[in-house]
Amino acid sequence: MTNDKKLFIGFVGLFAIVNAILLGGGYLDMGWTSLGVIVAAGLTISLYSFLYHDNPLFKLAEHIFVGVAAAYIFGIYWYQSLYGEVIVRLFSIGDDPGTTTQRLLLLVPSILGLLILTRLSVKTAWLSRISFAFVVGVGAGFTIPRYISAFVLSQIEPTIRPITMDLDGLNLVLIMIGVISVLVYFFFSVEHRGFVGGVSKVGIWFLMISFGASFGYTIMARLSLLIGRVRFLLDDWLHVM
Amino acid sequence: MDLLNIDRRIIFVFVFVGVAIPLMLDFSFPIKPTEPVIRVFDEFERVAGEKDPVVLVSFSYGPSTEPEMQPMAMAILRHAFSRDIKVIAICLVADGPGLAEQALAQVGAEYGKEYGIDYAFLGYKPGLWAPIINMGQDFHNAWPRDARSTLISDVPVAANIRDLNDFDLVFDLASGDSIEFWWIPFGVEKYKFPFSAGCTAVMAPDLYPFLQSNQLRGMMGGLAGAAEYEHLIEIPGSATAGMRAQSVTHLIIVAFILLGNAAYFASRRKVTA
Amino acid sequence: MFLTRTMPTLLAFLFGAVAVIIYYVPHTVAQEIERELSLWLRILYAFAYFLGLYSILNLHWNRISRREGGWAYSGVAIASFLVMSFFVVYNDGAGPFAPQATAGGYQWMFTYIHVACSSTMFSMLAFYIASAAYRTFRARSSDAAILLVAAIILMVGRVPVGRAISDFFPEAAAWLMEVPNLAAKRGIMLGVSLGAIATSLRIIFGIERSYLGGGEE
Amino acid sequence: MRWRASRVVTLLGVAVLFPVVLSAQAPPRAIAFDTPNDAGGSITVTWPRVDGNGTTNHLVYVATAEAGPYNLAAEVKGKGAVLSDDPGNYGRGEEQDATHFVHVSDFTTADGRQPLDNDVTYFIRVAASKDGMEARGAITSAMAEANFINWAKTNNFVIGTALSLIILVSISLARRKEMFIRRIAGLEAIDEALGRATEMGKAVLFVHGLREMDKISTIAAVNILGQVARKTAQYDTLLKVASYDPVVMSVSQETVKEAYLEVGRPDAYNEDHIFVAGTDQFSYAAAVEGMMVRERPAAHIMMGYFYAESLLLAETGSQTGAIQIAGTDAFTQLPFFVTTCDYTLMGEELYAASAYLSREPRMLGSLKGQDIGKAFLIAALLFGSLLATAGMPFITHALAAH
Repeated sequence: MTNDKKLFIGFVGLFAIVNAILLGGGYLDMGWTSLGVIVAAGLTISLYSFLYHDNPLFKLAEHIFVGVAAAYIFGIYWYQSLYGEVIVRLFSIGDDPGTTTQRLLLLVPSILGLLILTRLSVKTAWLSRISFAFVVGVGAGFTIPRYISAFVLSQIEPTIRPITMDLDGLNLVLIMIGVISVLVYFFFSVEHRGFVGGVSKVGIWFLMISFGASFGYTIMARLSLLIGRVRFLLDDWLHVM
Repeated sequence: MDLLNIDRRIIFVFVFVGVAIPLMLDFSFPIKPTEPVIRVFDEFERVAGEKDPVVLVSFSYGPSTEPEMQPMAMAILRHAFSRDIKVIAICLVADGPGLAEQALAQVGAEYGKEYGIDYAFLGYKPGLWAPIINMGQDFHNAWPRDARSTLISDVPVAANIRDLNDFDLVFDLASGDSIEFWWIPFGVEKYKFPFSAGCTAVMAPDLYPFLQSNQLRGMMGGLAGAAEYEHLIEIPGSATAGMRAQSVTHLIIVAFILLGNAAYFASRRKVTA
Repeated sequence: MFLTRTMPTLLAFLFGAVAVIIYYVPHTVAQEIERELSLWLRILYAFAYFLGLYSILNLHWNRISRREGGWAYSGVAIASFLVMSFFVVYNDGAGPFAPQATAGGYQWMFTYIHVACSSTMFSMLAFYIASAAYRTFRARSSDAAILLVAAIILMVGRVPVGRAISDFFPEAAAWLMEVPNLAAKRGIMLGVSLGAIATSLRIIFGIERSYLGGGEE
Repeated sequence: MRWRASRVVTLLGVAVLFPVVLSAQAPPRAIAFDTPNDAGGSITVTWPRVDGNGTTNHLVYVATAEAGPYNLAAEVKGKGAVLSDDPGNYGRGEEQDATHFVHVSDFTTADGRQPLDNDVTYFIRVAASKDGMEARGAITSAMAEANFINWAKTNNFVIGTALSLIILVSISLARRKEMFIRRIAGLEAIDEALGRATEMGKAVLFVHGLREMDKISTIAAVNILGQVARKTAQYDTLLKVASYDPVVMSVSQETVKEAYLEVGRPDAYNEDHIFVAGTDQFSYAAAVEGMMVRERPAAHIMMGYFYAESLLLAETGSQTGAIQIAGTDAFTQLPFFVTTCDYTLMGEELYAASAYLSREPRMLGSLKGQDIGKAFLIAALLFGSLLATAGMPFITHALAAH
């Protein structure tokens, strides 16, 4: 018997015993909710087993997850968009308040949407380019003025304030130095040598601090999620908290 | 033992124990709110002073970040309902509605608020930022019905909302792109409504430029931010409790980093000596 | 060539230009167009999902039909897709042509399988990040040292225990966030936005066609 | 010097306050006009500034006929906003500082709130109210209109046009002569990685993040994929592409196919090697993780915009011993790539990399144009802050987003 098999059988056995105790001790009842908690706990532990190394439990959980997720998204797109926004309106189902113009206009995205599906056949695949052109073109068009406003103008303006002779003024000068040196670091037209090299070195320091900040904050975030998951195992499943 | 290359599974065990043990014990650290969180609190207090205050709360997170985000949602809803602010909630991510409904129902019941009159939930809309443009133009067109399929004009709290500017505050609870790439460029930038947000700790560092430019009026970042908010409204919840495990594991990781560096410098000295 | 290359490029120009122009036009007509375009985008993404679905099922089906190693797991993936799909269509008894049910098998599988798995995958990062921090956070150079020190100050300063140790940590953490971090993020944002604007321009003017696949011409 | 300045301020204050105290209960002289830069349905009403402690409220009444009835449309408590609070629409200046305003878009009748219609004349009166006493001003009238141009966005339009010109001109210049781009560390590593995969007879795994096709990072990633595919086709190395977005997958299939055609190996192209691995973030991450540990590719190339899955992939990948090269403009995720990958392209280096590898003028020129744009921004920052400090904030004002 391989190690994998031992692990698999051992885990399933232990898991069954723990759940039997929980059910027998009255911590979990025989309803759907309790069954759900047991399934969720089993999947959680199976996925965590990957931390030890790849094994059949992880593979099983991974593939269940992939399959369920694909159908889950299907449910979302169907009810929220295809049925909820297209079919209901096109066929005036229920008390839908749509007008004829709105109905006719809906034909456009419906046709473009069907064109996307022409990708599935080699002969007709080129038709899907029309839809891609729409998605990419509109996305690009929406982007330009909004990025100028939200990420360029709105970010430049608060940087160029009068510099005062106090702590705020000093911070403002530091922010200015940081913004400029980072911009210089991402200059591609000149080699990083001499003065430019010096400024871009300062840029790297600022970048490193912000990476450190992101790293520190991300550690915080991920631990919070682990706290949530451990709470589920200890409280909802094992009832030891 | 080679400290430079200890098996990573040893670290895994320490992290797990560092989380699990403090959760089962009871001790606490004092909490002091930081400025971005106080600014969120002040925004809600400002709204409470308006006439017929209504806030739009956008749930842009799903269950995978529930441990970080749900405590924030509970805290701001408690604050809003305790100050008689009406709440209209929406979802911009597909797997958010369950959490939103759960939070609204629970906090609504705590304060005896009535669905439809004091708060409403309109459901989920796909399209990332596209619904924001839609809401900025015509709120009823974006949400013809609430999540219970009632026509929007029959939901009293939402009946008089024409567009985003009719809200005294828009508050986004975000676990991904929604603050920086949806609400700010496609909403705030054009329609200029007051905007605040809560987000996972991962995103918080990226949002400081928006705080300074006031595109974002206040920000609650991560479980620590939620704990600070719970402190401000004086209702400790799961975030405050989570701070124990959080503090301990942070110290464990810092200890490991210092250990790693000590081993690194020791090994280097050996080589040079 | 016209139908496969030029026409899509022209369409991208047309739609892109319209999307830019209506930004500067407050008139109701422009706003209606903007709203309609954003609705269309939303619907198109829903259709595109089926391409992805086909690809994923095809991947697993091929593994099964070729009896590749671990093909049985691919069978599990397809089976769980089919079970969940059944509940999507069944819709707690209401059928697919009704508003989505808020209870039933779909919700159950969502809560206890999808949510459980996503949260678990996400929380595994806590372990990974700890081990990555241990292995790689070494003060090998001045740059690495800066990153290391900033991360430690943040980690200690941002949780309540930091204040319990010394007021220095939370205050230094706040300053790091509000000044150097803000400056770096702003610099990055300006550069990246210029890049995004330039790319969008190239798309609209038909210079960038890689979204159609293949080389330049 | 100091005492003199403060005395001037006091004198000014008295001069401003004196007439106001007298006129606190005088009816305000209101002016009404169509609210500029909007879709209609709104009228702007203005009246001279009221100073003091803000105990005077202003009530705005609207009627559809001059004779009335006049319905309450807006109530402005205390001081209210002045025109210079909205410089995008009304500009800045002394006059704007001295004028209050309110946007009226509906009024209350017995039947509830009534919105203003476009192209209908409304009659407006403003009343000052204090301690329950109301003093109504003269009647004025205005019409709401839907405007065709949003003048508040002029600076946005000018900057957008200027940037477009700079970039388009740079691209056309680049078509004529070769342009210099500094070396980007880490790019040679791609060759090295592909070479090693070939030697070991193992696959190369390409991953392009989660963003959609119209995003710059995805476009850069697909361009890099094209270059990588050319090499793998030449070396006869297996290339697998794990996508997330179905549109990106389709485009990648075309790109790789084209690359194989170009080097004369269309037979080696297999569409099934470019696939969607999962339909949501974490099922995708789990599937790709599984592939990394089971199929053991010799190289992982991760280019594009990544979210939390970055570390799941990179840490798992680093445990398999593969050469890992990453590039992303998702700065939050960069620290994780930097610490777990052999080479990392940071931020805009990702965009530059695709230009550097392909040497295509459209990309080189665009990069050049972006650099010029950056130079302008730096100049604006430096001069703007010098001038603002010297008391001349016109650059700051010109760059304000409205």
